[in-house]
Amino acid sequence: MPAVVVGPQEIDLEAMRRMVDLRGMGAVATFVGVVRDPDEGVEVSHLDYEAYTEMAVSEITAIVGEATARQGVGEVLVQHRTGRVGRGVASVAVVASAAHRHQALDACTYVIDELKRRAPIWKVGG
Amino acid sequence: MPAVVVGPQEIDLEAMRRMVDLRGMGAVATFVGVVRDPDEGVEVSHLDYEAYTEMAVSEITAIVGEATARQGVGEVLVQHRTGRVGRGVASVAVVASAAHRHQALDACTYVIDELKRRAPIWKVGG
Amino acid sequence: MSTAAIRVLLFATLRQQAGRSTVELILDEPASVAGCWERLCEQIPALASMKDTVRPALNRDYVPWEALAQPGDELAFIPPVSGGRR
Amino acid sequence: MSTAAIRVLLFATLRQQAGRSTVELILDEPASVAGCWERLCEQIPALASMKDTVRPALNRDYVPWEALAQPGDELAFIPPVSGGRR
Repeated sequence: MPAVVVGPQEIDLEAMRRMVDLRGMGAVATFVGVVRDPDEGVEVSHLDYEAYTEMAVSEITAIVGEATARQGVGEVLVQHRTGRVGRGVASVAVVASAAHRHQALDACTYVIDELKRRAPIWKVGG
Repeated sequence: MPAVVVGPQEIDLEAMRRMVDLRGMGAVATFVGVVRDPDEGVEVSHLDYEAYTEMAVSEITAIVGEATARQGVGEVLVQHRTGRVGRGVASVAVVASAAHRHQALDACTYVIDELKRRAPIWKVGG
Repeated sequence: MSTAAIRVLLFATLRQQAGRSTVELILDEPASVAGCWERLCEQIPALASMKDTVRPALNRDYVPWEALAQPGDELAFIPPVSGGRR
Repeated sequence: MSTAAIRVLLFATLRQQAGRSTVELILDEPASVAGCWERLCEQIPALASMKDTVRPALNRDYVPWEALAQPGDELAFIPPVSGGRR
């Protein structure tokens, strides 16, 4: 599995975490975005995600490169789903390893923030 | 399994995450501390953790209460191992759910920072 | 070069407005991304009002509106991404 | 009340210095946590140098050194916790 995946397949967080090389690392931070229900009081059964897949992979790969260039950060893996995702199910996951805890948590925050800002992926109405 | 566990049993992160109620939540952040090898160039085969178990549970429970009182935060689960933990193996885990991503990541950071500052748990020499 | 085309990809709200996901623009010569947008809106007037909300991407990289598109390039106008609350 | 005892728990470096994990202090009357520490160091002089590094905890809560310990209380002096780099 490559470090960045954008596509319809389900997210297997355990498998992502097993992929991360822990040599010299003391911390692993993980972020998972799930389809929220209820959202602001409105019932949600699912969301549909559309992506400009090739550009999303390329943009997220650039973001991962920025994150792993930071001090202490080891590896960063990202997966974002496309298509229909049911309520309470993971639509996006970030796993980041680092020597120390704030490095891992900050890398995770950086990647999900930049992904939400730059990756061409949309929630689309049914 | 209670929200806070301090003891020798292995950490099953998947099980912890399955326990978290996701209703109304859009984000789950996880932090795992692992026994680092090498650590500053020194080979480490394992670490031994000693805890004042009853007080550690009580202090971490208070920290979890502080975190879940924050806006948007849903549930927080924490486990810290005692006894021998091998290199690359998780010694501590925090799982935090929240409505939005920064709420989950900030809760996770708050809990692990306060735990490291206040929980009576020590690395002890062989 | 009269048959040289630029492929324009439409996503999300743009795709829904246009009712299609790709448009071919025939260029006689290299044109700015802004010029391509105008040509696109001539073909699909429903998109015209959306210019201020989109960011151009040429060959899968964000570019400024002044960037030059060449025949054979892949062009997209990226609607606001999911972003959402932090 | 002459048999009323306070249980002092020793962990990590304190336990290793003392060579034991609990000590009973017999109190004639309530005593400050600081007073208990002095009594503890009379029994185990090797601990005396560590006062500045420990934080007292009475019945599993951090307390100031002035807090009063009662017979039956559980007292601990918490050595620096794992903390470590952020």
